[in-house]
Amino acid sequence: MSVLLSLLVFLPWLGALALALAPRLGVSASRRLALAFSLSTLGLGLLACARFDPAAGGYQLVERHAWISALQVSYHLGLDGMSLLLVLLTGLVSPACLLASWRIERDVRLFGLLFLLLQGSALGVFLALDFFHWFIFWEISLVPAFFLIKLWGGPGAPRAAYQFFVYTLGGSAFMLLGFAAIHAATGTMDFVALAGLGGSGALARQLGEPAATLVFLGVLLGLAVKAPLFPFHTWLPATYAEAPTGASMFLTGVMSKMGVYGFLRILWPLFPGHVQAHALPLLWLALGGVVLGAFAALRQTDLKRLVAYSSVNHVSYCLLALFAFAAAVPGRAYDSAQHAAAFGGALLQMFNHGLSAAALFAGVGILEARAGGRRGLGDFGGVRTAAPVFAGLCGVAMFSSLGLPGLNGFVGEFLIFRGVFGLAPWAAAVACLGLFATALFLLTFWQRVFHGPVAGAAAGFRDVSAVEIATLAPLAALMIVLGVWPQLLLGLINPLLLEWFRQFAFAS
Amino acid sequence: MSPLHLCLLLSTGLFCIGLAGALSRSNAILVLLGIELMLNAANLNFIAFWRYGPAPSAGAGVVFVIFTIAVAAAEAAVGLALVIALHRHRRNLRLPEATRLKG
Amino acid sequence: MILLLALLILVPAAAAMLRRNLVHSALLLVLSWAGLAAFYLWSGAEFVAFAQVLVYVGAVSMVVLFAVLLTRQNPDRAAPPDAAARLRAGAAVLTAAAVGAVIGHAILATPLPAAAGAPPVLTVRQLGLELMGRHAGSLLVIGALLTVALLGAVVLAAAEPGEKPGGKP
Amino acid sequence: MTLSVQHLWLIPALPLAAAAVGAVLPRSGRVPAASAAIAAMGAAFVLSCLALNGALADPARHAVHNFAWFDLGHGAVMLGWLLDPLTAFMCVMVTFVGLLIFVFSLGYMRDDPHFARFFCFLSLFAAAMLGLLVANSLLLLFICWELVGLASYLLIGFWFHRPAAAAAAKKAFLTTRLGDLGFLLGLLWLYDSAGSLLFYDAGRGVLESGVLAGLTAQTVAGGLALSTAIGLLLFCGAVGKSGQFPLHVWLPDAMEGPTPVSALIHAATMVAAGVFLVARLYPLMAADQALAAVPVHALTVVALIGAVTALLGAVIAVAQDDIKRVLAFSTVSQLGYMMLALGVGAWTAAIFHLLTHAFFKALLFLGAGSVIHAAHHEQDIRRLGGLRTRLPATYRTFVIGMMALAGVPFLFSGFWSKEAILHAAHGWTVSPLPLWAGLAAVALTAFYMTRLVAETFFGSPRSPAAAHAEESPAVMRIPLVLLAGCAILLGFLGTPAWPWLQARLAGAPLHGSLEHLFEGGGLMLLSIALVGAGIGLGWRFYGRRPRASAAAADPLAAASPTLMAALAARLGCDEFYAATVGRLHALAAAVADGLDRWVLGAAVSGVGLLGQFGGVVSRENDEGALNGGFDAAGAGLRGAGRSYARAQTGRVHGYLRALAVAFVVLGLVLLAGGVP
Repeated sequence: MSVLLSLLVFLPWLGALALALAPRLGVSASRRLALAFSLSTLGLGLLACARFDPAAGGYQLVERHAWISALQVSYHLGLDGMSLLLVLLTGLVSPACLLASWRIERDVRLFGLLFLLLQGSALGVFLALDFFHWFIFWEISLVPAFFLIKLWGGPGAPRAAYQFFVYTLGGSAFMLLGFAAIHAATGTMDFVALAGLGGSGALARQLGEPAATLVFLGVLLGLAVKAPLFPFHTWLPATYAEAPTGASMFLTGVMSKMGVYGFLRILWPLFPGHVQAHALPLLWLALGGVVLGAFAALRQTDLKRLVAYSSVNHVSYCLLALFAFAAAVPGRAYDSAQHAAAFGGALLQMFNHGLSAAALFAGVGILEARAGGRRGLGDFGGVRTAAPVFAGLCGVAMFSSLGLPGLNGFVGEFLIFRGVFGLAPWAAAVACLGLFATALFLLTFWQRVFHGPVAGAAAGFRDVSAVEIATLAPLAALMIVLGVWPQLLLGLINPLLLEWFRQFAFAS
Repeated sequence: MSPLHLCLLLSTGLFCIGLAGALSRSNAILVLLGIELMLNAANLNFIAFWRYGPAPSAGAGVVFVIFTIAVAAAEAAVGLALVIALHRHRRNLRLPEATRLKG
Repeated sequence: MILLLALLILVPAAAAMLRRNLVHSALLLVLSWAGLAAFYLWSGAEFVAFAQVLVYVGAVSMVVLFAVLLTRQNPDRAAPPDAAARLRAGAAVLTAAAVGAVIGHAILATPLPAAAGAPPVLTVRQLGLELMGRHAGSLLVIGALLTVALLGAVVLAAAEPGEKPGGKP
Repeated sequence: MTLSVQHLWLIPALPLAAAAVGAVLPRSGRVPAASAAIAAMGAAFVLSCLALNGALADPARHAVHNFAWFDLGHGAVMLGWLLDPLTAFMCVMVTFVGLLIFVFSLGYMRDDPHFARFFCFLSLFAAAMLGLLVANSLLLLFICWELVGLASYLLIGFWFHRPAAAAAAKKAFLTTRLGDLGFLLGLLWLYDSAGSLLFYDAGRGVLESGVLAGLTAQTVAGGLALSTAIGLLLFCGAVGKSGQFPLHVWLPDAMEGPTPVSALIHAATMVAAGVFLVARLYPLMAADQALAAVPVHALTVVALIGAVTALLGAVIAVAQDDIKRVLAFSTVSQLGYMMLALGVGAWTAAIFHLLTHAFFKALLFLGAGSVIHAAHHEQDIRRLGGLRTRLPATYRTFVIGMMALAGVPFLFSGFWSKEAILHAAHGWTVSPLPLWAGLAAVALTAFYMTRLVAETFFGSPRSPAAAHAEESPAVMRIPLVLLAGCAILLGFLGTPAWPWLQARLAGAPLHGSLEHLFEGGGLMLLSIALVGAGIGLGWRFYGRRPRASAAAADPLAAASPTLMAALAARLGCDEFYAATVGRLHALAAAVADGLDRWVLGAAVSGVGLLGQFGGVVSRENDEGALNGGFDAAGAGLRGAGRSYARAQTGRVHGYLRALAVAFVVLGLVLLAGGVP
């Protein structure tokens, strides 16, 4: 049995331990050590990618050991296309976050330690297949995130951190209750076993009504807060805005994917009937996120808040695709091409948004650092004149976020729209509004900050340093590569799509 | 009165002595020792049930006692270290006065 | 026999709790612990008895004595028992008596098997297999706990850097 | 020698490679960047000619090469290349005009510090445009469509340090994107109903009869045929890109870019992409023509939009004073012509006009660029004048371009292509409006072009810049001369007597005879008369008595000040949009933002409901009132915690005692309740 997945999860934690045990480690050495451990995820992720057989389907590289026999809990890790995608994303974004935090001088060791903890727990969430430790990872991730925000954030950070913590913890509490009920009814918390029960409808029968609906809503709430699904996103703008750049990048790039992942890994397989029954209101909520998120971004003057709202908008596209698929189920024959497009698009969008949003936050972080903490829309002007390379890298991220063909954002959004249009045409039409508003606010941002005569904090603006290039350039390069050659990722998830299709199509 | 009853009563007595000591004395060391006595009473119970209990098992009682002794030893070590630290900070060991950790 | 043992255990314990001199208390407790070891021996749990002797009679008592000596108070600061202390002692005895009454009542009200069979045989070999087999995980945890406790005790008791021994922080 | 369709990708790939080279070169790499761009464009031109050669061998054939872009498990998303005469002619035009404009830019942009970047962007544009032309998939076309939009954005905003340029770039991108949303929806709908986006795919393509029959058979909301609905949505994209009313507002502003950019992108090629799109999709757009019972045909809408745009552009152009803006509105108007032609069914005429227009409009813009370059970036025609003698070569070529645009009979290409359109509009039975609008635009075009030439080149210089203008270098003059030659010669490819171009485009046999030359002679006479009237009036107002100084009033404005002011303000379209669409967006943003903060308050605390009412308006107020609720909840928790903390006395004995007492109580309760 391979220990690759355990290594993936625990190597960052080991790094955190190493940092914890080396109190006299210097600033520079701490940074390098944290980065090295953070990069391990990318390396191991690629190794897993090489060992992964996309054609085989199911979970691979599974590790399973009996753990707490009284509760029938086992230590169960496994990898499928979706997990692999997110592991790779984590491996890409995390080192970038650390590089973006290179300029932090205060308590570097603690920062790296907390960050590696966060990274490891996110990986645990993506790889765990038993609710017991899945939930442990899920909750542990809050703790380092809380401290990262509180200790290195902006002036409003303590409040934002509390809000983030309380809100997400509150959401998860309902999820925990839900799973307690599930465990009481079925005696297992293993995702694979539960998915089997859920697919046949046995889970809902064993829980009985109204308990099943309550459990469904509880789990939904926990995931909706994390993702976030409109209107549970209100913790997000303040948190993303106040968090230090590296944490913002990780929050939007990886942690928001934890919610979407939960929808796909837990909510849908376990409660296919309930998702379908509630799909229409959920679809409206996702649409609300798409449209209102974009319009709210239009009104922000704080660059970080602006990017945060764009994040709400983009994550909502993923959820839109899922719910459109669910909403279309009753009374409509399946068209597998639309289904595949919607899900494939959602998965790609998760990855793409991770890259582009992280890059945008990194860009804003650089702006903020150069301007001595100012990051208002009006504080800059003509940055492109002063820093052409920086502007070019940010431009790639911005156009990717805007969905320009040729960059990665387009592929995901096109597939989502393709799927959603076939399943719920009106939803696609309404979502187009969000598409336009996204272009509007991003171009406004671009025009005000990068174009025009050099003004405000752009005077004396240095172009990117080597570390900053190392942060942004790999992300930008990937955006272009994936925009031209999406098969690179789709090859990993295609069999998964087929498998899901079989599961969900016959679940109802 | 079976032997088990007697043993249990004995352990109750030991426990109560420990409790009374821990409650009444103000010296931190004596409080710790009282607690040690209470732990010992618990151990006594384990052995008694292992010996006379309705379902004597292979060795669970003994193993438990061994574990408890280990934990008690750890507790004593840490507790006495705390006592020393307390003494270093306050120049005495009167617990009623050591209320710095109140909420 | 058991009554004899009870005497051996309870009397020194009670005396230890009553003595004002800490050194006396510690020595009395050693006696009580030795009585406990005798009880274990009598019950057939030889291994536990030896552990008791080693850990309590040998180690813990020494640690206690060291602690007592290290923290010996100035005679002038050893205040005589005041009213508050007496009140506390009274309350403590009352509480302990209540607890004892409750437990005792529970014990006496519970029907327990009267017959005492042959003492179960538990060789050290069996015990070792038991420890390393079914309880291996717990054993590991205990080991870790002991290590951590050791480290913690050292950290706590070690003089803090920059602090003059005996100086107020 | 021909270029097979499998290798068609080379045509866009060469400029793309040049763009990549330009992107990695440092700022000082002027020579390599420019030479890479020009060499790539030249090679692409040669390849395009080879492709044309191949396409003309069998004009009725649509040679395709399809391949999978990516695979979703359930069928792949396909892209492909397409080679037919339409593609080939367009490629030749784009590469040839592009090549000349690249060469011209060598001179025009000589002093710009970002010379290398300019050629990088131009090459990127050329690559995207050529990709758009060779696409055999609506998806690939859409991708390249957006990429030309990006290149246009980058090039309009090339001098991004000027706020006007930055704003114009944004406006252009957003306005075209508004149209592109329609395009996207149409594309999705088409994909959903047809299951494919390939144009030609051995009977399964969306432009082939089998699929089209399916599309016309369904009706959607309002009784429209499905193909009509899709066609109209796709047409939205063309409206945005080709600057058709009501989305024409971005095109005049796009003149903030460097003049070669205006010539290449905003006159000759990119803006014609909308026309190309409709021509490419003509089988789809025309599929509903056979249906009688539908409320509207897609092509009718196209024709009417085109007619309105043709007239509107020409009217507004009369009152513009910026040399490039006159030409920009003239472009709007001419694109309207092409749309009109498409709408009335003469798509070959539309492409004919597209090709001739590309050459003479590029000529005019480059001529304007030459003037601007010579006159030290003075673009206001009121401050120019008298350049006839100072810039003789520019003057001569510019007049040829003007004659072609105005449709001076027989010799100039614009005449023949415009006649073909008017002829088709005359034969259209649905409405006479396109014909009238077209004829009115003919007269207006002749009028404003005469005005432009008279103001710029005749009279005496009205500013120091104009007085000291010097003829541009040869590298700028030679493209002008070549384009002027084309502006004349190209017309003879499509005269009624020998409609070679139209026949090749349509894949039909060529029936040429001199008798057809004056077919529909009455209409031709009328239009010649209108051209004469326009030129005559223009000369009467502006040529005979040139204005004396820059401040002198415009003769027409003196006659009708209100009308001219309204025209000069472009009939207030921009203001109208600012007041409606802009406001709407601001309102939606305010609502979304307010809602967000409102939800925050309501969800977390439910406190401060009163404060929110006013809070939607004021941000600070909002923050205080609503987040205050959250804080209050937090404070409540903290208070509860503090009262609980009071029990935490820190006295160890207390804890122990509490424990013991609790134990006793618990035991008593259990005993009283009866222990099982």
